[in-house]
Amino acid sequence: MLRRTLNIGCIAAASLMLVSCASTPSASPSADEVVAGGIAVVALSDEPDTLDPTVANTFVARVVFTAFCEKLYDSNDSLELVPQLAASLPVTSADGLTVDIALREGILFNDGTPFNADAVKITLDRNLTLDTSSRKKELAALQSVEVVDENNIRLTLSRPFSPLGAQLADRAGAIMSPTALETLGLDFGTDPVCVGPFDFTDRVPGSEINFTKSDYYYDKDLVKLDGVTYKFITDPNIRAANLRSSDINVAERLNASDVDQLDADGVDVLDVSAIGYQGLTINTDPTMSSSPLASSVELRKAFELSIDRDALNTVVFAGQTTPDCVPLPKQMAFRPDDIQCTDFDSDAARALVEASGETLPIPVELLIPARPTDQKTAEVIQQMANDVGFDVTIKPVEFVSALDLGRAGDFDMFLIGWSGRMDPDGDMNDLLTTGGTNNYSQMADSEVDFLISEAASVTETDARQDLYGQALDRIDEIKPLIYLYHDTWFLGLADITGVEYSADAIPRFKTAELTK
Amino acid sequence: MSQKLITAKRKTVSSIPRPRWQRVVRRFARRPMAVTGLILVVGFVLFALLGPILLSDPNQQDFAAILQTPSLAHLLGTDDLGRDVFARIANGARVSLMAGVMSTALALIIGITIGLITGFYRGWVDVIVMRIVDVMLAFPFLIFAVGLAAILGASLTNVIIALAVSQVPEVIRIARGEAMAIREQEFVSGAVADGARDGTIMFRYIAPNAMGAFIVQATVAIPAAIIGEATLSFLGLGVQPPMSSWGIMLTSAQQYLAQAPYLALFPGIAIALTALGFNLLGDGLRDVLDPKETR
Amino acid sequence: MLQRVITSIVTLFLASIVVFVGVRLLPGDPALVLAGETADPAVVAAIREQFGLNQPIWIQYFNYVGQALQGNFGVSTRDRIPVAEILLQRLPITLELAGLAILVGVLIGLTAGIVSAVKRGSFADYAANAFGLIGLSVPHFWLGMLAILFFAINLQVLPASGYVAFTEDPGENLRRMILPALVLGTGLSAVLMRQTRAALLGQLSADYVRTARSKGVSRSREVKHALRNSLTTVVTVLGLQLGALIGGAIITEQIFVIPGFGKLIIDAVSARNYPVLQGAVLVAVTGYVLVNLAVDIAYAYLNPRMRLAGGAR
Amino acid sequence: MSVLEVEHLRVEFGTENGPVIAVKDVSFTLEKGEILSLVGESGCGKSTVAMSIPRLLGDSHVTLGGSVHLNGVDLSAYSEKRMQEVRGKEISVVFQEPMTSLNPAYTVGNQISEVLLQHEGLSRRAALARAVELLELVGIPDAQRRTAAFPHELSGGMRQRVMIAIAVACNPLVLIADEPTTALDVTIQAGVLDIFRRLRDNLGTSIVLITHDLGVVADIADRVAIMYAGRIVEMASTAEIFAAPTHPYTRGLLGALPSRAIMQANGRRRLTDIPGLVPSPSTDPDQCQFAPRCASASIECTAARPTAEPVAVGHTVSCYHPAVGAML
Amino acid sequence: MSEQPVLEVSNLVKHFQSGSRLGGGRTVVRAVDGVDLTIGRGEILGLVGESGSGKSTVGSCIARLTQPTSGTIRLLGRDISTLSRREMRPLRSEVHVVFQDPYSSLNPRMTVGQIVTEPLRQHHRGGRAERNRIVSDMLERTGLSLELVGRYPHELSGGQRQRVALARALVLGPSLVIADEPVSALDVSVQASILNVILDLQVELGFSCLFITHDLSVVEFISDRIAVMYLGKIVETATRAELFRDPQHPYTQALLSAAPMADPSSARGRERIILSGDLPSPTEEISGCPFHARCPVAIDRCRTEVPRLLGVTSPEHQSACHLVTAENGAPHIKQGDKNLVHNAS
Repeated sequence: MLRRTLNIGCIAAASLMLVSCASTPSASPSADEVVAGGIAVVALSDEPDTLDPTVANTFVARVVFTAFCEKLYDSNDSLELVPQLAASLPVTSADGLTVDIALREGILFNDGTPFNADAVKITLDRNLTLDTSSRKKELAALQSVEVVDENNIRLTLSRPFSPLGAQLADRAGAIMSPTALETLGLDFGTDPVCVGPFDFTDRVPGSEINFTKSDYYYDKDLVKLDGVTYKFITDPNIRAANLRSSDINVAERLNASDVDQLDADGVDVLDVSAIGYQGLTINTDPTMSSSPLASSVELRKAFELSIDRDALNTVVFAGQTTPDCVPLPKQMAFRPDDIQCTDFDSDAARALVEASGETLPIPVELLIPARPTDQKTAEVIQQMANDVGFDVTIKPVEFVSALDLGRAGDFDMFLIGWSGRMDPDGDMNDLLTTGGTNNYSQMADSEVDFLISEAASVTETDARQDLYGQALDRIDEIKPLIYLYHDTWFLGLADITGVEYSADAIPRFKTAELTK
Repeated sequence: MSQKLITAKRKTVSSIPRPRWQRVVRRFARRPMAVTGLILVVGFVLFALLGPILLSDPNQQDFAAILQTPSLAHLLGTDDLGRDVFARIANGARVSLMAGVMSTALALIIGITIGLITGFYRGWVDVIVMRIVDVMLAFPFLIFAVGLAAILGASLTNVIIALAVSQVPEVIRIARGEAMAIREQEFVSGAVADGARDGTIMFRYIAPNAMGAFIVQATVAIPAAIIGEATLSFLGLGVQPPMSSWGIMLTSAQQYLAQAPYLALFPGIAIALTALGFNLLGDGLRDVLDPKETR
Repeated sequence: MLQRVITSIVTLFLASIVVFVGVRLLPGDPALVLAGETADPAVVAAIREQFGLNQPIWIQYFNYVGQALQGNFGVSTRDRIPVAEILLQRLPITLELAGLAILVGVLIGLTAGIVSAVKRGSFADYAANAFGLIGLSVPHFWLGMLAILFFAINLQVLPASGYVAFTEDPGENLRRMILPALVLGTGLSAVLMRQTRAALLGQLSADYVRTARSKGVSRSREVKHALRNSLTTVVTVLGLQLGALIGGAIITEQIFVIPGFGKLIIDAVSARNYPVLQGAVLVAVTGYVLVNLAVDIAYAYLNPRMRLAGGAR
Repeated sequence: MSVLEVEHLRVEFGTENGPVIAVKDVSFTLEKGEILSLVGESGCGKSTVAMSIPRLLGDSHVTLGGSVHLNGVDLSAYSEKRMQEVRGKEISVVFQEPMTSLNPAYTVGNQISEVLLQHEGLSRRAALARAVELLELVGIPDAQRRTAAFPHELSGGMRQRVMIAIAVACNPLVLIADEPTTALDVTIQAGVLDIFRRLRDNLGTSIVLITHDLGVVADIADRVAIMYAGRIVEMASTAEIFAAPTHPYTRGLLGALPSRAIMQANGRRRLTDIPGLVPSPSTDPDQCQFAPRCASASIECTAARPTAEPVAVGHTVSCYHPAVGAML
Repeated sequence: MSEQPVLEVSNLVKHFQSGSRLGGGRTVVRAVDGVDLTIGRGEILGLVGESGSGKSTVGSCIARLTQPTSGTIRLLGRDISTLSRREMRPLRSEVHVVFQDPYSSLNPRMTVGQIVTEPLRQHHRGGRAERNRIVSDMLERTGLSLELVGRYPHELSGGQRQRVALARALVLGPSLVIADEPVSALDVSVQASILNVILDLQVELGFSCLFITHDLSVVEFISDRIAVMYLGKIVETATRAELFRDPQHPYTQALLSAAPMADPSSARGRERIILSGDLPSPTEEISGCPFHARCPVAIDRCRTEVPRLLGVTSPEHQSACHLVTAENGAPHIKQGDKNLVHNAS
């Protein structure tokens, strides 16, 4: 079962003409000579926010955390939990309300502070209590943290909550040095210290963050690089150009359209189907949206029928994304096997539109963040939908303002994605449940609410998969969202080998080596 | 001399103003650069007006013909969605010219009115207006326009407003300067001696005589506004798709710089040529309308 | 003179209000940005409180100004680094870029302007005029794109982007600054060229140049006479162009990924990083006002007739 | 030998609206220590004559014809380089506008020394010392201190004196003064004219004085050339011109002077005016250009151009109908 | 002067402020510093002075183009010195101005016809036909061909422009015309024709005129009475003949002696007085007689006490000089105690 899911992901990726299916670690095809030491320069697509795991929110910060801030758990290629700072997988009590975690022994933070149960408790308590903690909600089910002994902690939950492990494999499980926390407090992010292969050196706002190899790291023998520098280069073309000129060693999120050329130029490109999705969120509250889509499931269906996901993929993304109609990524173990998408059928769509009795064309205002790719996607969708009788007008708004409008429900349709989580709960709860903060579509369906909350409290994989399957079916009936695709991300490598790039699309440099 | 006058006796007059423009036109026609500028501007105006009628639909996507290099079927090639670049440039010409001309016109109307009033009355009105102008001028044009466009939201109207507002202080300064200079001329004192009202003086005496300066300012401001529109669009603060604007075309072209450089080339050339046209026209008009030379 | 200083201070004071209010008029809640994708309402509220965003705007303003006057511009909402520190880090970068651009602009613009005015009607004049007009008509960002296309992608002789601190590697720093400085300097040089030419032509036909000629001095001396009086115009233009230069720097830094002020401002806008945005724009505005004040002072030196009390423009 | 001989000078400007023949045919000589005045109304070409002698018209659209001899040497053959050696040293100029003719950015001393450095090979210090002497020569009190002054710190009269100091610095053979007092008040004008007179008397400088003011002419000139439409129509000694004007235009000019009218005040005050307008300078028809405005014009006048004929010793006139005797 | 004068000006003062309010260094330019004038009906008063004497400012104060600092201006008996612009407007039909520069005194964007009609429009005189008749008549009187009516100023010669300005000034039939250097910018032959026209029209229409000029020969030619100004003050006033026969004030004497004469024999025969120095800066406050610094015959009293304008020798001939006495008449500046400072000795 599990294997099969992974294979689907792999085949999907392989069919996209390119290189390796996410492999750990990547084998460099060229037989270049390895150089000892050196500093790897990594180009990120954006500037990370604060490097404080308690408050950090950006995806790129997660990338940077892997350099210096290990977590209790990590995820593998199937997005399953593997221990990192924990000694083994968490042990959940029968009622699901206590979780025991054994910790690695005898390891040190990068400032020499011993890593132990106290340190873990301090971090988790901070995540639970700090006003501005973005982790609070992720750990909502966690009631208290108890130090059992030097190397064991026990978590007490208010309700059974199976996504907890996944949360501890993310920023909520990143353990901070108590010494650093004590000195810096709120400003921990300005000079963060955790357990990790590299240690934070300095940060040049707007430009780069520098790390050097840690002397205290438990696996320091495996670490070959002298350091890592993360540079922020927002323009993918420039990331590509710099990669070509070997100004940088690694570039994340390259343009699909650049991949061929880069490959020809001798740059290795790794790709992974990202766990996030892109979709069209439809405002289903007729009091907020004047578009007939708000009140008509049939019209929403017609809209979905009008969209040729494969064409969209080919035209906008050079065939590099994974078209899909559910939020869960293909490599995820909990994803149901029997997903049946509503395929492109313009005749059926036109028939539905005409049957709706609305005056044609049917007006739809499509809110999009003003970014080139979104704009292009929107233009393609506009043409497809207009073809069957919709009148789509595009309203590009600068990203932050667009989120504001989305949150306020001030749109008919919103082209917005979700970065994805290891656990399906993170991809559905709050996004599709009544009153959820990110429930932009204003969906309120008690059945969906029930299925999603039930799935989170069940621990067994099969049962969860089944519940999520039911939820997705129900969601498909209501169509508050038209899921479009999962992004494929491309990681370019120049003169470097041994970079891990796995299912969560976060490159790791622990074992990387520069080549000549 | 006085003898000659007697022949015209008892004839009353009905004013027939002579076309003073004839001379200006003649002087203008003698400047090849200025004429080139005029041709470019008129060319682009016609292109903007007729292009969308004569050419194919600029928004028609053709997924079978993506990123095609220039050919007979698509003179300037196709873009990333298989749309005809030539048709889109024609469509973009409308946006560019509209943004350039409308924002400048708006700025001129507001700026001239305020500038004439402050330059004419001076005193505390002038002090306050000039302080505000100083503050506005202290903000670099682009920061001001970007800020305004971000606050107002992206749309052609808002771009026009943002560009207009950011031009206003310059126009006020010019109009005020003109008003203050012309006010000192004796014919204005003559008008006061005639018993003319302030409004009459401002709009019958001062404004027409400052027209040259305003026209020249317009030709300087229009290309700047066209580039401004392109820049705002480039930064994602411009018009809405599928309306094409040269700036937007350049933004998306940026992604294909290596594969399809012509995508970046043609809209840029269009911007540069239009701006060049207005600049040449402006230089020509400046020469022709320069009071030093008309004397 | 004193009055000029006072007006400058008033201008800056008013500008600070405009910046402050303007920043707050931007749609989009900065707390929401910080709270990230999940945006827990409690967290959003906590962030608002932490940065004082929940207070009435005038209180926020007075707190800000009070702190700013003591050199404290708050901390970046994004990474909690003090804004002053960020500004100090970024300022030299933009100053270097602007300085190089001014160098390019002045070298090309002044030379071309002088040559074309002195050799009026010659091929050099036409060439310089063509350059001036084209430089004026081409958008910065497009020029930047072309430069990247040509030098970085086609020829691969210069890096497309990126910044290396001068202290780190002076050679590399300059190598990376060449393209941006050229792109930014071209626009400036076009304006300078045209203004220098116009001013110099005006001065060359002035009576005192004829006087110089009647003394039997050489052509170069005549030009020197005229140039001395044209410099006031050139300096004024340079001062006024600073605004355009800052604007151009925004785009140029964006295109060439130079972590300077322009990029800081754009990034701060998209992150709704109020303290950084305020600080950066205010510093830019202050720079502009100060430079123009300096220009007025330079007048006194260049043009003995000028009394500062009258105030320029 | 005359110091300056101008023969058949012709100056044509190319303008946008076609050619302008500012000076059509002008010949005259200037003797050592003589003040010759070129008189005429605006547009008659008198200033153009003045500027074309040291070749100061400078524009590429100018065509010069005829010849200029300085002490017998033909200057028209000189290159621009050699002319530079002549200007300021052999021939120097005082311009009309004292306000704009000095460079506002340099001190007075600097501007005087410049010409000395150029032609006399003096050291900077010596040039400055000489500048002080020159300022004293033109009657500027406190000359030492004034050398450090900028032009804007001086009054119009002072500036014109500085201009004269520059012009006479190298003791030129010929000084051309183009309306040197027009921009000055009468009380100041008197002083400036006085300087010219003394330069002539003490240094023997030959002066071409361009003016439209017959009062100035009467005051200072030895000989007068009356210009009309690019030509000299009458030339005579100053006394002769005022006593026995012969050309109808000269008589018209004198008749238009209020001061002369008053002297003959008898009943109603009335001045002679010359009807009509100055002819367009773009053409040069073969006729008397004054004929259309002339009361005594005949068919002859429009048939061919009259040539300069002597009517008395040193008195020539270009007219078919010269008037004889004093004016009424 | 039994009938009411057209214009009575008493103690007119106009100070201009220059410099800034904040920056210090604020200076006052005393352009007009206590001027008294009277112009009778049909009289031409010549106001003569050198540049900076304040003569033009007097003219523009009287026409209320400038707001006087203090003093009273009575036009036809009515005090107009403090009227607002609005209150002044109806009175503008009684006083009009002809300016010096014929190039800038006419609106370049209006035709001759429009320019001359403009005052009629402003004062709502007559209908269209009536206005055209008045305008045609006025153009004719000033010697302008009616063909010029549709021309713009730049198509006219300087003399023609000045005639247009004259027509515009006279079209409402004002009682007073202020002519501010109306012929200074013109060539002599043109100047002659304009002076003739002014004299002719004055006889025909009977207006009074304040004729401002720096040219002594012009003022002598045209005026009935002459007032001489120096540094914001009137130093002497008399009838034309009297002033030229017996100039009393040392400044007047210097002025007359310096004025060029278009007659070589008398020009060279006369004794010349060349004043030392320039006009003092108008921003300086001068104690005593404004002329004392340049006056060859000044005594100590001149430095401390301001002389009043008095008719010492006759009430019609007033001068402001301490040295003018009833017994000895005027001083002779050539016989001053001081040696004449010849500037270039």
